[in-house]
Amino acid sequence: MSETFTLVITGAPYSSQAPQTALGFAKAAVDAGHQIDRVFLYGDGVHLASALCAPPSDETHWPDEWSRFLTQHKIPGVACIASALRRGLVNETEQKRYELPSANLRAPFEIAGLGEWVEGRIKSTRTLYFHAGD
Amino acid sequence: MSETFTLVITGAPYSSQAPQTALGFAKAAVDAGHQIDRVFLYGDGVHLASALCAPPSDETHWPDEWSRFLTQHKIPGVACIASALRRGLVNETEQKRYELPSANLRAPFEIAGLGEWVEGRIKSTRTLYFHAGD
Amino acid sequence: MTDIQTLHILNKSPDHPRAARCVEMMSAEDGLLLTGNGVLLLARGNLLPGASKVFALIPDVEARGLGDLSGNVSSVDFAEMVTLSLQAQRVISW
Amino acid sequence: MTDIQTLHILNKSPDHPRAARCVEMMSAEDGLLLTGNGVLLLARGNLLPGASKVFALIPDVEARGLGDLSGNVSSVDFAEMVTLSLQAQRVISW
Amino acid sequence: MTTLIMIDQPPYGAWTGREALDMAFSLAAFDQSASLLFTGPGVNWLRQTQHAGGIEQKSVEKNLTAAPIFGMDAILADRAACIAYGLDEHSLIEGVTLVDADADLLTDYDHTAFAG
Amino acid sequence: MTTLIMIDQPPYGAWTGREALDMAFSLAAFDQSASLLFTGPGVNWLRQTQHAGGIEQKSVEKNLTAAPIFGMDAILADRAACIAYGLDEHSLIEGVTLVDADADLLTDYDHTAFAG
Repeated sequence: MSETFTLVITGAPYSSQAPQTALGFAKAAVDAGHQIDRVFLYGDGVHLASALCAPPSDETHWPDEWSRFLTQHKIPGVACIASALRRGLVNETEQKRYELPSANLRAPFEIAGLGEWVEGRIKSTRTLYFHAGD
Repeated sequence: MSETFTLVITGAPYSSQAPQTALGFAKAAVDAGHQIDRVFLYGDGVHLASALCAPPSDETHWPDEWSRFLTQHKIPGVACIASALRRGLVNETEQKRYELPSANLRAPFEIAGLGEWVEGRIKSTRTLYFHAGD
Repeated sequence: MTDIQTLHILNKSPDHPRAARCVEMMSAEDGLLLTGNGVLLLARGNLLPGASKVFALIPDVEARGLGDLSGNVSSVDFAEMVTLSLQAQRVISW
Repeated sequence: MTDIQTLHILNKSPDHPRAARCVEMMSAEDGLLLTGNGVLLLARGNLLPGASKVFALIPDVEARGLGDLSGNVSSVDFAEMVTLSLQAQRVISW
Repeated sequence: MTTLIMIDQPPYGAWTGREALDMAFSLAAFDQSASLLFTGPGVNWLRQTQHAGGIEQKSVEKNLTAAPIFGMDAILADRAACIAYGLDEHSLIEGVTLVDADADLLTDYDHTAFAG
Repeated sequence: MTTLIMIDQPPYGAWTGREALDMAFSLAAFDQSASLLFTGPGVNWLRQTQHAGGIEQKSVEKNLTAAPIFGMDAILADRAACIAYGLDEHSLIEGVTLVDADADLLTDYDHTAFAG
């Protein structure tokens, strides 16, 4: 039976293992025929949507891996607007609104409010969280 | 007697209190006639050098406060290059080298290696660390 | 796999206060899935919850050199993690 | 202020494992300066190191509503924190 | 559908507690049932007379006492954690219900989440 | 001038341990005396046969065993933490010295630091 998931990532790449564990879970869910309703980035998790990460070439590029996965499966990736603005993650709309020197949001991620999380929480069979460890 | 300090900030603004406590310490040190040799951002602390933070207008803008303090007192602010590249903080040089869509490093912060920390550690009377709490 | 009331997913080491709270708040009908640094609980066998089913995510176990699992612990891959999360009545990510 | 061998600066709550380790690794000649969430140690008086001098950063104490300090604890401002960090032979930020 | 948001980190040192509050208020704003549970050092969010101006942050006392108005079901605090941190009816803000944070409590909610 | 870099966080879950190693190697590269002390769950960095390929990270076993070549003074591990995590001479990587992490140890170094 096909089920739906909302995944919430609150840990940043290159600081926590959260984006990595979440991607392993997401791929397995899709492989099993389930649907990822949306991926919601909250707190420090918004850094996963950065277009400016340049990890060493022998390390996995997690923002890149996530972007490709979301695009391939047409899954919405949403960064919480309050978390993103505080932490310096902006698209061109927010760049203009706050008169910032540049934008750094990576496609296909979008910026939206916590309502996206509430909606996912209501609609999906399961909402799972991927937090930073220790 | 005038002494010198190297301050190392490893906690990010809007995630930890580290940049805030460090600024309180730095201002008190300068007021007491001491010198801040340099401020070194390491790990998640590099996010303090972001030019794109837009916190709510009723919250303190920590990157802005730190920039003004460093400029006013001509104190070098250095973000560790390895930490910065992994976490999506780049100046125009790194933007070009890694073919990234934009740059987001805030003046007067610069990007350099851990050697800056070692040098500060050797030269300064005291090297203090401001980590994330819990 | 049998029924699980609540699946507790723990990704913190046994020294993290949330690990102790997670184990405290489990009932005998619950399952515990160790991921990330949570798998280090396997090296502290006396802290494992006695009454509940315990699972550990294979890549995290192998990364930390804990291949020899105790007899009461089942290793799972991501596909089994997905199945477990749907079988349980609810999931809590600690 | 008298001599301090090592000044330990603690900004974690008493529940954080680093708080316990910090107190364990202190000697009677050391000083403890509580900042950030470290000031919550004042609400857990029995965990305070008995033998050592204890200081707490005023703005952090006030933010957490812990104005009534125990008798053995000195409140300090940032200027005094700077002085303490220079008086001690070494400083460790936990 | 009922949600329990757990806060186990102390106030002001990190942003997760504040972001957990935002989650609970957001659920309430969408007419979803939501409660808050404070455990461990997280109970220190509930202490009276926090003066956070000196660290340039905002106290959340007002937000929490207004929680019922915004449709929040309950503000719960773990009894043992309150005792450990010297919090009683005289030092806790109003509107807090003391509970034992155990397995039984969790079964009262469809969903339990942390902000980070 | 001697520096002790302390690592009290377990491997792979966070980047601070790795960044602490970078600090120690950097000191050694500038001919500064540096030692590493693993405490608490941090001692798990020192377990033999870590296979981190499955989580797309690199094991640090090779880096650590090469530490003396790069000029590192010593790799120390807290005895009590090793016992707690079931680590003994058979399961620890080579070149580790067991110590009691106490006040006396700290006075042997001019400077002690964490990476985060």
